[in-house]
Amino acid sequence: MEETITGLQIGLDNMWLLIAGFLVMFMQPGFALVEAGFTRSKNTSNILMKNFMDFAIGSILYWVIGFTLMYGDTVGGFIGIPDLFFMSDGVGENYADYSDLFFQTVFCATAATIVSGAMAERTEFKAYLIFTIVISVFIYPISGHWTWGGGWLSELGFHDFAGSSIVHSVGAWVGLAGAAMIGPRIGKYNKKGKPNAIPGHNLLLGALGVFILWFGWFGFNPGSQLAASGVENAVAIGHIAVTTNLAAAAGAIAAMCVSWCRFKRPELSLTLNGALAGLVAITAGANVVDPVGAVLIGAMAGIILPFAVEFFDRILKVDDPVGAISVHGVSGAFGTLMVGLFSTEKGLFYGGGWHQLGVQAIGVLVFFVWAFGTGLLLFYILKKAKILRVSRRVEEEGLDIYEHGETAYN
Amino acid sequence: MEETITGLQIGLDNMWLLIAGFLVMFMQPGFALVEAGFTRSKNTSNILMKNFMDFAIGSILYWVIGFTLMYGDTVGGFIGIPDLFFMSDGVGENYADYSDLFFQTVFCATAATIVSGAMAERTEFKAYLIFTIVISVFIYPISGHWTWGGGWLSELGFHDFAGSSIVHSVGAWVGLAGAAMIGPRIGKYNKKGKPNAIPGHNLLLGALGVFILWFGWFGFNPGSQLAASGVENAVAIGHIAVTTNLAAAAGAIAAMCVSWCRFKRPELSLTLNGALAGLVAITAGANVVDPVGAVLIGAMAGIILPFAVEFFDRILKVDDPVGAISVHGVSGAFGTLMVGLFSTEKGLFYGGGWHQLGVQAIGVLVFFVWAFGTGLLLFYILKKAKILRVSRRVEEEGLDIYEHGETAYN
Amino acid sequence: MEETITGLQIGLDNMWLLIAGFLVMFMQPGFALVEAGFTRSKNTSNILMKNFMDFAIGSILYWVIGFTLMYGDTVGGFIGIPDLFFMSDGVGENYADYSDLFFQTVFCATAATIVSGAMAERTEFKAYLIFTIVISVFIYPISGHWTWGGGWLSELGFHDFAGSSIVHSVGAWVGLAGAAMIGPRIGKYNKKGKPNAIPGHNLLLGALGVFILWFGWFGFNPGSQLAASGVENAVAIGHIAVTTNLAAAAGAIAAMCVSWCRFKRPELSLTLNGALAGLVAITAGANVVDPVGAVLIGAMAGIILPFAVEFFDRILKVDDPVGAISVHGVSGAFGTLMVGLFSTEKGLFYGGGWHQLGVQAIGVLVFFVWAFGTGLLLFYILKKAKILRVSRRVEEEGLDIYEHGETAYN
Amino acid sequence: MKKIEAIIRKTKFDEVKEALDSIDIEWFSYYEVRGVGKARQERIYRGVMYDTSYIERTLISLIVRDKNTEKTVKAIQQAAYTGEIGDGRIFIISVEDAIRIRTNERGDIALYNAENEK
Amino acid sequence: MKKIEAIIRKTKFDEVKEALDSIDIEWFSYYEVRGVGKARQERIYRGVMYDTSYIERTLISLIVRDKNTEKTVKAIQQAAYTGEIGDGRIFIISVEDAIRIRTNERGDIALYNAENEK
Amino acid sequence: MKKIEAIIRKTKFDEVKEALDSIDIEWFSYYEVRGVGKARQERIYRGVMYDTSYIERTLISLIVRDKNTEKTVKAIQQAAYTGEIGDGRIFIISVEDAIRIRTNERGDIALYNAENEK
Ligand SMILES: Nc1ncnc2c1ncn2[C@@H]1O[C@H](COP(=O)(O)OP(=O)(O)O)[C@@H](O)[C@H]1O
Ligand SMILES: Nc1ncnc2c1ncn2[C@@H]1O[C@H](COP(=O)(O)OP(=O)(O)O)[C@@H](O)[C@H]1O
Ligand SMILES: Nc1ncnc2c1ncn2[C@@H]1O[C@H](COP(=O)(O)OP(=O)(O)O)[C@@H](O)[C@H]1O
Repeated sequence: MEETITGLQIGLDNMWLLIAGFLVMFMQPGFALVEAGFTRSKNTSNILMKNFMDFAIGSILYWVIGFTLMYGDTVGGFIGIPDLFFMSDGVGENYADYSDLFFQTVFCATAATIVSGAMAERTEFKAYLIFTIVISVFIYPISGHWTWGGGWLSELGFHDFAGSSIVHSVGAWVGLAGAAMIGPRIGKYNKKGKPNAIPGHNLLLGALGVFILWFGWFGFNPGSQLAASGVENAVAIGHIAVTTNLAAAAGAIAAMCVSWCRFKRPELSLTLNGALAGLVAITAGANVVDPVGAVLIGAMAGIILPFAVEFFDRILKVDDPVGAISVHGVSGAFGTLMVGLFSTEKGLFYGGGWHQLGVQAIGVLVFFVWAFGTGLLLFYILKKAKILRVSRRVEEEGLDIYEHGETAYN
Repeated sequence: MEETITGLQIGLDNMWLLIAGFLVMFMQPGFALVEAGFTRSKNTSNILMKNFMDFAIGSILYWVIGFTLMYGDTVGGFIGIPDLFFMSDGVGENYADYSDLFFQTVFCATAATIVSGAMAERTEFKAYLIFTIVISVFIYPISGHWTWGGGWLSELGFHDFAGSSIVHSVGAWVGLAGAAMIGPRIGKYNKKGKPNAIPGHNLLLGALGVFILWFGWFGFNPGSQLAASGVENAVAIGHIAVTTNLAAAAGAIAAMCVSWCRFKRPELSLTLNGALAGLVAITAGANVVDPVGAVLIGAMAGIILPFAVEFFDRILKVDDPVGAISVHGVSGAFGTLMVGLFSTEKGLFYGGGWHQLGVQAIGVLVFFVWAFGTGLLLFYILKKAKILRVSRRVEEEGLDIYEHGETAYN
Repeated sequence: MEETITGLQIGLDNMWLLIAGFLVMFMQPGFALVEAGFTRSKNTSNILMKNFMDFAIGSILYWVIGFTLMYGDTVGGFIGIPDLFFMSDGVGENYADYSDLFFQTVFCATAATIVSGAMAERTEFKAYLIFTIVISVFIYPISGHWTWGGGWLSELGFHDFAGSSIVHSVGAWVGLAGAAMIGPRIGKYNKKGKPNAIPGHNLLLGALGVFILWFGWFGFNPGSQLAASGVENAVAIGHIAVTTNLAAAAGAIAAMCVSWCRFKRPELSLTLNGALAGLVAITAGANVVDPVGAVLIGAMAGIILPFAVEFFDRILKVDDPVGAISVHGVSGAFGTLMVGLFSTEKGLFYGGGWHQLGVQAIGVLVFFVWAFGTGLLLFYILKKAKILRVSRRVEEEGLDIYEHGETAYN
Repeated sequence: MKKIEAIIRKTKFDEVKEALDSIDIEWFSYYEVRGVGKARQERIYRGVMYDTSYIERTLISLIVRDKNTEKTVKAIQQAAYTGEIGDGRIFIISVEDAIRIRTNERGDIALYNAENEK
Repeated sequence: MKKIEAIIRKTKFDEVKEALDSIDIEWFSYYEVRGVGKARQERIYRGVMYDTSYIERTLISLIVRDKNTEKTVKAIQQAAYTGEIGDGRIFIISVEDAIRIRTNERGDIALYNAENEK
Repeated sequence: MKKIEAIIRKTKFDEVKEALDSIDIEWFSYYEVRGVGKARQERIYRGVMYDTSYIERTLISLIVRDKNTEKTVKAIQQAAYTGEIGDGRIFIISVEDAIRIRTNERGDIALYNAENEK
């Protein structure tokens, strides 16, 4: 009977992990729709292809090596010992090893897909495949090992519950390196260096994508509890669902208010981005902040977002067609930091002192240096190899026709 | 061990509630797509913005006050004692308090979103925000308290399992008040008062929305069992899934047949509405009617629907662009009544006598008076304040450009 | 207490089955989007209508008779004893009878929906309704009985875990019969018999559909384990989720590579079909092949796919607008066969000898003969009755206007 | 025969159509064009404000017999008028010949039923 | 030079294109227009029946040298013909000059390769 | 008055617009057309390779006073030029009259502010 009960508990936790994984997998079409909707119709096939391939390639490679590199026995806290072609019909304390692999795979794919948004509409498809590979087998698993793999950052006490930094920022900082290296789209800046608006071709699909992401996030965050059985876990996942939802809502409302104040109109595209910013920001602390903290974190992320977008657009002149760098990078870093303030256990505002905030700051920095650094190197090589950017003509007439021979709309 | 078992049971029920809640949350893009698809492309950004905001604002406000107003300790069966900024890491018999909050929040957002459909394409965005607030903190929680909160209607024996009346009708009757008060869209009626067709701009998206709603309804109805553990609950949620699905199918088929008979062609837009009508109608009795009853209720809802649409369109001349009043209001009321006939426990057709039917009728009436009444008052004030309807020019050229400065398609 | 534990186990398995069923139900919009996206905009309403109706009619009829015909007590292993209007509040070892009905219903609807893809853009709506009925109450339940119903094929040791043959091939072979009988669309072949490309009108929606199908497949395959409690089931469903995902990924990558080699460009439409081919192929053996086997099966399915498409297009000159015959028929048969090679228990490559392969081949053949045979008969009758194909004018100007009086885009 | 090309506000289309109908001009073609000019609309996109350089307009193209030219122009001008900037323009171009595909009739007669009169 | 504007059924486009091809007219432009006229299509939407006031048509616009006008008109007329109401019309308008952007050639010569002949 | 119809590459539109702006031609209309011709694009769809028979182009339609015709043509020709096959063509058609709907002015004066000068 003891055994039956263990079987039930494992059955329950395992099922939770898988269903959460399915939801995270479903974020892929969400990303695809956001990206496609926020760009021009002449590049839609290309964007879909990229999103398809990053999930497909990521799934294969993360199984081949990424997973064990990230979660294998640690070598000094810096890297896991890889074990090729992971295969194990074993079961851990809460779930089957394969369920674990699946859940981690979909997280890896999320990181890879973020990059593509920042570099949309001008990157060669080949280059895209190459950097997807590098991210899936190298950049993401290694820094992932430092935290979730039990490496040195987790030793320090760094708290990033579901991956504000580990997943989102990493993707975004690589994207920042890429977008900076590849340069802006033709026509993005006029002769005086002022940015032009290049409106997305279908905001409805963009909005559908954001809704899908919001939905999938209930796998991303509550799923990261990795268990559902027992009162404690039950309370935890309910808590996380609430904080996640409130932060997203607050982010959307805050971004809308900002756009209303600054541009006299409540703007859809910023509001959509605001909801995502709230979601990314809460991801680090969803389990340790209370609802009030969640609303505040979400709202601040939503307020910061438009300024971050402008900062990259106008000051740094990095052309990020879908705002991925601001949404995932800035918000991710911000959310990670906020754990140091709002964590009900160790946060500054709850009497936890400065320690946690310091650790969070270190983490944020480490991820920036790692992801932006390796990203720069990677894209520098691709640029030198002349396979980073499509030719002027291809960019002007659309990547769909030249790179794929197929337009999305006929 | 006793404890472990309780932990498992709570884990299971809690997980069920959360997953069901996720599915209900996912109905939001369903509603957004139906509304956007059934209206004109010049107002798409506006509709998306509205749907986004009602979910975001509803999520925040229901947490701030709505939840406890609805489920707090009752004051004479009429209202709960509110407790601001709900926060509790407690756990009930079946699920965590936060899971409960989450599940109830997404129901509230459903009610709010229905209103916007009936008033689409001519309402000022500001007015929309205001009535979303009023519905989320006042209209829905209070009448919700009368039933689900343990108030006087539930004392009477009123049965509305998952909210045919409590959620859907309430939303629709407020929408009816709004649509009547704001008047028809320009061009909806010709000089002789005959209605013109104003076809939706993208029925494909409308159909996708209906499919998503159908999917989400498996969270709405089976989830309302609020538990999944134990043989009894297992049978119940299986039962509810079947009745829900059959009613939707019957509604779609019936509406198609009606359109085929009357217009010589099986019509997509009516069929889509028919499926929704079946879903709304079964919601009240999903757990107490058998499959035959479900098919009959769904089919009748599907048959009534086209006539209801015509009634509002031609006789009352209330312009409801997406048919929300017929789908949610008429079908919701109809389904609530049908519990009195088809309930296998207490229904007239199953030997239960007239009592239940009477109680259901009272309930239907009460919800109509409450929601339509408060709705009228609300919209009367907004109208007097001159912030209900956009100017002629804005309506003609599209709300997207003037209200949001952003068109959905570029 | 014994009882409580059984209640928990049933609660868990029952919940798993239902959630998996919801995911499979959600494949319906996936199919609808793929079909609509891969065809021309003038037939979009028609395609949506067909997909709606096959799910609605299938749901009703499978409940009325199909379910018991398939799973009722067997008559010599060939057919179940039907029991009209299935109604049972009973519970089996793992789940409620109604949950079972629901889960099986959504599988039946999948088979029916596949047919419509192969015959899109030229079939009369009436004919479509008729063959949906025949498939739901006759073709699918009977051959289903032979295997899942415990009939003669299952006695033989035929292994088709989640329905590569039972569901997908059956639908596709009926579709093949239909597409052959109805003939190609006007303009598909030029005077010299060379096929013309008739590009789909919205590949973005097609891609969204494929993503949704991929997501839904996590209900289709892991759900077919029919249980989630206990270590064994936990490992199994984790395993199945991984093999399913890897095969899909491999299929997409392989199809992309083929198109890159042959046409010098990585093509979106083939890649999308490749992912589906991988999914269909792994469905038969998802629980008995290991990840390496899954990648190989998926990759081969992805490689075969473009050639299968060409074979039907150029050699047989069967016009299959969405590639349903290749994706579901060829891949389904292929995947069924591969169980004989890659099954870690009985497969040839794993030392299991030739036996299983032989049995699989028999199964593949049986399903082809049954589905293609009954399909031919069915469509022959419809053709003679002159209700199979729309008139030239209707086909040229679009089925939406003439058959439904409603265009999808306005 | 004259070709009348009227570039009007999209929102005025129904009124113009009715006006044409009332003078028995029942045949015409129209399509959407984008008008570049001084009338602009302010837009925002992800925090960048910009002016659309174009405004969507409807172009009505209509071939009439010479004697109907003036009344047609007048009807359009009156129906499309709002008085605000952006009402549009009407251009008149001479047409040499017209052929009705169904009957192969040429010249004015090809427009007859198009103007619904003898 | 003449401009030939042919408003035809959408479904006849491929045939017209082939017909033009066979008389060596390989260059032309076309776009979708909506034709208002007597031919209507009955539609329903959520239970309201209505007639579309327009039918979607294809407008072919084609500039040819004077001497090719007649044969072009004939080719279009024959290929677009069905005999049922709604076959459309062809209009001929005089063109003063043509410039080929790539070569800056003017006049008939700018149409030469457009008609694929010396 | 002349009507100038320029069929140009879609990607050259912004440059042409600027060129027109710089010679004070601030009013024009444009729309998308499909150009059939020798320039083709290779496409694939589900394993079938085919050539698009058309290429999407932008048609600029612009009515100017006679004296501005030449400079307008020149501006467009230079801005739309790439030297590769497919640069497009410009056609000039005579216009009889123009009416400004808002003011009911006719003739050259209806184009005045369109060319932003006295
Ligand atoms: N010379 C022209 N050539 C082509 N189109 C023109 C011309 N002048 C005006 N238009 C069209 O008419 C529309 C503008 O009319 P407009 O000049 O704004 O009216 P108003 O006379 O009231 O100022 C423009 O958007 C453009 O589409
Ligand atoms: N005078 C006209 N001006 C502009 N377009 C016209 C005119 N007459 C006909 N058309 C176009 O041609 C199409 C109709 O041709 P139609 O008159 O129906 O053919 P038929 O001669 O067979 O009756 C209309 O839809 C409209 O687009
Ligand atoms: N005679 C014509 N009538 C109408 N459109 C034409 C004509 N000739 C060319 N075009 C348009 O111009 C475009 C092609 O210009 P093109 O001939 O390719 O340039 P180039 O002179 O460099 O070869 C075609 O796609 C078509 O849209």
